[in-house]
Amino acid sequence: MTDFEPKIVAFLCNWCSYAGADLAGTSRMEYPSNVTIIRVPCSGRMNPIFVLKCLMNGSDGVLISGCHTGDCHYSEGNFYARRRFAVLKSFLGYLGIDPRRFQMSWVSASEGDKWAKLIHELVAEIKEAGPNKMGKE
Amino acid sequence: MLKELKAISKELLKTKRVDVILAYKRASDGVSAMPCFIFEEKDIDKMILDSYCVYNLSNYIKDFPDKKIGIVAKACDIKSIIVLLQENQLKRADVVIMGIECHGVIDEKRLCPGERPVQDIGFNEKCRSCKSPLPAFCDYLLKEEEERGKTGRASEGDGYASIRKLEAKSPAERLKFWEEEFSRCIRCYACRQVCPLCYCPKCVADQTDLAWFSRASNLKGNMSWNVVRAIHMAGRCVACGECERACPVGIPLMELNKKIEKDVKELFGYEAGADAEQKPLFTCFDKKDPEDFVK
Amino acid sequence: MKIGVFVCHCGTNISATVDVEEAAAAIGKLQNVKLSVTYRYMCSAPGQELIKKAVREESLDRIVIASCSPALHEKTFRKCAEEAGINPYLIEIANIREHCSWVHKEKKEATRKAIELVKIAVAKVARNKPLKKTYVPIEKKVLIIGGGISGVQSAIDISFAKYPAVIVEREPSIGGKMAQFDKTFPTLDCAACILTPKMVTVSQNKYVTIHTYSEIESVTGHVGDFTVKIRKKARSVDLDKCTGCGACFAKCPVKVDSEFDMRLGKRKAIYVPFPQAVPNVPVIDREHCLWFQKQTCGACKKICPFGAINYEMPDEIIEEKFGAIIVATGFTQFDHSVYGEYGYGKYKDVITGLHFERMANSSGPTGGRIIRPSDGKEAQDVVFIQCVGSRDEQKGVPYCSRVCCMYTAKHALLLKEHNKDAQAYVFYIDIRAAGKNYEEFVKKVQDEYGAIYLRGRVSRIFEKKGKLIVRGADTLSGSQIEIKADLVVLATGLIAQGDAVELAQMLHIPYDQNKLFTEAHPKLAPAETITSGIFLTGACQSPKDIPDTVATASAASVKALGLLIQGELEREPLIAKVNTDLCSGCKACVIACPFRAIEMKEIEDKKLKRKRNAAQVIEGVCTGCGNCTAVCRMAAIDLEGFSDKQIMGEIEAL
Amino acid sequence: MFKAVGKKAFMKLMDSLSKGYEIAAPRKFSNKGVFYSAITDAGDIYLGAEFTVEPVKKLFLMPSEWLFENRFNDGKISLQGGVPPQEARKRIIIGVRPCEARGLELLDKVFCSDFKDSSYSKNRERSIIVGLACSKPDKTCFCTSLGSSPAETRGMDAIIFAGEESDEMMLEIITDKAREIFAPLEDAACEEHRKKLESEKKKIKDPVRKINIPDALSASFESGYWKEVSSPCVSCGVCTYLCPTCHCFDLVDEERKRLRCYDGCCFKDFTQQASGENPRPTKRERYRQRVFHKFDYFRKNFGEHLCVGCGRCIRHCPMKIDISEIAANAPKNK
Repeated sequence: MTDFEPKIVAFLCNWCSYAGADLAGTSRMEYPSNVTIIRVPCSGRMNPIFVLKCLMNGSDGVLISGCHTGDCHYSEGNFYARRRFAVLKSFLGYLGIDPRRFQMSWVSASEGDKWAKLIHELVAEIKEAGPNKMGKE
Repeated sequence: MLKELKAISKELLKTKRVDVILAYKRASDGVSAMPCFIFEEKDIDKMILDSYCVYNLSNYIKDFPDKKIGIVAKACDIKSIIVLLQENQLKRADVVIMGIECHGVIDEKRLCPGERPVQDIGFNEKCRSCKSPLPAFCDYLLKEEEERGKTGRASEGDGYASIRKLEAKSPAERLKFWEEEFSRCIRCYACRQVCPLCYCPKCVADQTDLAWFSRASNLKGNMSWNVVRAIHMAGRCVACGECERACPVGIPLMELNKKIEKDVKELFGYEAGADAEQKPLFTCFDKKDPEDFVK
Repeated sequence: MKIGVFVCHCGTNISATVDVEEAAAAIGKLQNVKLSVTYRYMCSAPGQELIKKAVREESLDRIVIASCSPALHEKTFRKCAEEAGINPYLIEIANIREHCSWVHKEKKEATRKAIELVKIAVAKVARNKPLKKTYVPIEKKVLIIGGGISGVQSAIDISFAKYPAVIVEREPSIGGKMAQFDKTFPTLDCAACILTPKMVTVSQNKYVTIHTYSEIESVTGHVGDFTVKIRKKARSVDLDKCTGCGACFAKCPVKVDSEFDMRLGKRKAIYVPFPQAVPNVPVIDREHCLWFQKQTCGACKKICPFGAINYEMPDEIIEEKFGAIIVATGFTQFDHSVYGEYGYGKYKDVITGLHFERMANSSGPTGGRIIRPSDGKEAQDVVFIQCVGSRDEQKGVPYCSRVCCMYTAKHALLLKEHNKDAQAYVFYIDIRAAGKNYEEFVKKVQDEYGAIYLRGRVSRIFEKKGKLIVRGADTLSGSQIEIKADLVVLATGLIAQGDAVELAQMLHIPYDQNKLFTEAHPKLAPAETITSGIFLTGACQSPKDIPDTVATASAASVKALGLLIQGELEREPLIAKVNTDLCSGCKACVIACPFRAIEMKEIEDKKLKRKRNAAQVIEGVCTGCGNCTAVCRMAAIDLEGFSDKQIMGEIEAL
Repeated sequence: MFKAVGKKAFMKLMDSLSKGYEIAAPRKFSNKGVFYSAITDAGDIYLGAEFTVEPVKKLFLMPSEWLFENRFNDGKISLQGGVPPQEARKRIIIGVRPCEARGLELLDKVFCSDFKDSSYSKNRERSIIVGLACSKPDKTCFCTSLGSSPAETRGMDAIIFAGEESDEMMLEIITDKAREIFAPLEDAACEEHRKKLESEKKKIKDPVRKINIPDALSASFESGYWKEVSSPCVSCGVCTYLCPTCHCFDLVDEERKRLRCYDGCCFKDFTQQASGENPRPTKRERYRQRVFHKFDYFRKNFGEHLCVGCGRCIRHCPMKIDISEIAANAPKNK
């Protein structure tokens, strides 16, 4: 699986994680280009079906990233998201979908380094997990 | 119990306390039961009560908007009524719940072909982990003539044995298992239609303006539908087992619902249908909710 | 649909790692893309000109800019689009700098990803809808809850801008706790002398209305349009007729402990709490008044030359509309009876700081003498105990009340000034004197006024031969010490008002585990709450001394004024919308909305030919977080600008 | 002509045939039921009494199939595929029940008449139907009420008689197609066999319940009867999807593909119009439509009822609704 380049989608909340990824950019921190970022206002905006749709469309991995709990720009959005996706994550695992394929993280606007590090790990993990065969028909 | 039920129903209809009573009658095969809706006293004699009365009648509540409804309900069925109240689909004043003592209903799947006596048909899976034969939340409590004890079938565990077995398997095995199961799905949506809590005016599966997931009954489409269905039941499913019973191709849907039920219990200590006052699972949170899965 | 894509070189910031020409060419082949060009600096004037020109010539109807983060130039390009005659919400930004060229080195890869990012933006913009900013009207009046120093200050600031303010104070007079103080640290000017002029100013200000002896009954509505019910409790004295001559309470035969004087002095059944009260109109305490208890007496009614006394006066409920609300409900003293070892209640001569304030006050119950309540004798040795309730997670509150160190130092000083032979002993954990001239003040008290500071806690207080034996540890010398004291003063902490939670729930503002109201952001929005249009000042948010309180009062006022000064409230149109056909009325969104921005409304369902309830978004309140869209199983509620269609489109484009 | 053959020998033949032919037959999945499946090992073929859940229809009219896909390359749109190319291979379908075979004939009236549905007719042409007489009809069956019977051979190339207990089974060859594939088995056209067969046929004919289905229902159209009988219906797709003759479909565009998938008149949205109007707003209209299509309209158009009495819709209805009773008891007037 060495030549396998995974396709990963990352949904970033506008206020923390997206800004965090921006900071990684302004600080010129290099990380793999496998991750495509989609901007959402808040992790609370994330509908479980979005994640499912990605996996069914053949994405090898999905990441949702928001503000650290307590720092949500909308004060509570990420608390709701956390609950919602705790259930989804466990459920996908139960169906036999590799748990590494769907992950969640808190990255603040000041954690550009964390973002870069996170992507390095994520890409490595998904490479291990291998291509997502789901919906490749 | 049946006599008592009829008497109460008669009273309810006579006094106009209710406009209609949701009950059971004998089906054309002369063995199984089917739902019946009684508007007039004269029809009360159609009513039956036995271990063939499997169906969760609360599914029909949405068929009678703006009507006062009397409903015959088992302990498990009543939970779904509670969720309907919790989700504002029903006013408490509009429903009279006639809770019936139940020591298990038959497993229909093993009923056809050919009639067989109850004993060797065996009881429905859901009844094996039933906590109490006596409904708690009801207006009338109908007990059987002779005392049968409060055991239910709880002795047979919490009902999660099969879940744990699946959890113990490897991801690859689980995926294979579910792919096989879902491959039979024909997208007839019986699971949805018999579900008392699938009351959405237009299910996401039917929305055409935006196709949320594939209609095709291939793995992709079937997987999507079954996952979305289960996720939309999270913290709501009361394990009445109707979806699995209705599924013509025998997909073990309760193994999905119960997994989430189990998780939600373990993660948030949340139980569906426990209390009409509690907030729905995903409309609230606890700052202490687990987040070890978040990086 | 004609989408124009504009790829920015950003000098070499992008073009160095992304082959912009190759990218532009690839993008040009996408469906609906009419034009795809590059330019050195899209955000520059000529860059924007290029965009406008292209829109004109190619009659584009949607725009994608592939450049830096939207955080930097989204607004710029929205404006540019608007000038080009395209709805500003029909543009999308593809972030190919921060998220691509700056984080990837390998040109082929970076170019591939840049194209990917633009693809997504194209897919999204194709599903954008033209949107209009929404405007909600504003009721140009501010409600101030609480008439203490912070409420009074807010009222003054707001009236200064010539906007009407209404103070609602539950006590018979405004002034709050500060009115009870004798002097203020560290300057030692007399509290009354600096407060009462302000009280008079507001009372005479034509922009300020004051409802004393009144409470908030209910609050509904939202920013710009709050509807508030105020209960004016029956004062039994006509505010308009009364001149405050005082004949009535001179005549009143009933004597009652004065709350204002901390029960150290007496007042009548008809009374003004203190001489400088505003309004200077008495109130009848119906609990004790003979007329209300036994239908006898009626002396006040007889004596009043203006016929101002009215025993039949009922509670009155008035309803008013406000555009903004300032919460200035202040604090209450910590109830230290939990500290049995300090013997409060058991020993008359164990008192609190506020008792001391009244005693020290020359117009107070003791005429300014520091005495032992038990026998009225002048107090010589006085022990002050700090952190009573504060910084004590077991029995009290975890936080520091911030003012106790200072007011205790002040007390020690005042003690000496009132009786030069007296000696002050102060038990403290550590001295917190952060503030202008605070540390200097404490030093002065120790050096010039000989107050003895003992670092340690008091373990027990008991009575012996008419003296209070205070037993405690001096952790610095490591010795046990016993002090024979005439008087013990407890520096009780500041805590939230008993009914703070009810008010918070009425206002839909959050509060913390100590029932203190929570600010919108601890650093960047200390005077706001997350509920737009409601602001915080003073000790109801956290313990504050007078300067801080006055500062936050002005801060809150400015925030409120900033709101009122706008003709209408402009709101970004990126908010939730309900499709009532799909809504089942399950209320999930209503419950899950962090901003209470969704309400239920009865609608006529044409399909079912009956009335039913459906959700409705309150435009002025929705902040566009989108939480509702995710909790709605039936996808009946969607978020403009980040709609389900747009996001699903982006995913499909991957 | 007839052939008698032991089950083993038959299976052996099937295995050898599976080289030249695609073979589909009922297969039993423990506690899931019996399903038509592609057969690689003849040992999987199930010829017992239990009925398949889905009718043979699904091998001709798939629950969903891609019709075509539009691609957008270099600024141009192009249509790909059309109907996905069926494998040209001939196909033998074993164990088709008489009712299902009749069902196919009825479907032919719709898909292979003046208009030929390419995908359906292709599947028809390539298939050889080897029927299976019902040794033990189900209590929900009522085929004899619709001019068929458990041993009816209409629409078959051959039919198997296999008593569950006896190891030997009998084969009645009807068409040349069948004669060709079963050539390897030697004939057994002696009298006793014929007799045995006849008695066999009689034996299994009788237990089927008889319902007198009316020729037309039009009189009852406005009757309140339909509201009453439809009230237990939960508007799912079980009856229509599992019906050997129901053939309504819906065209769905997904991303760039056009999809044809089953649809059913019992669904709420079946007649939903873009305008928001729905001519069949309640279960009454929808269920009545189903019954009328089966027992009134179709007969008017094609001379036969659109029902073969297989009993699937009764057997699998989550709410035990019995269409045969409902049709039989329909009022003769308003």
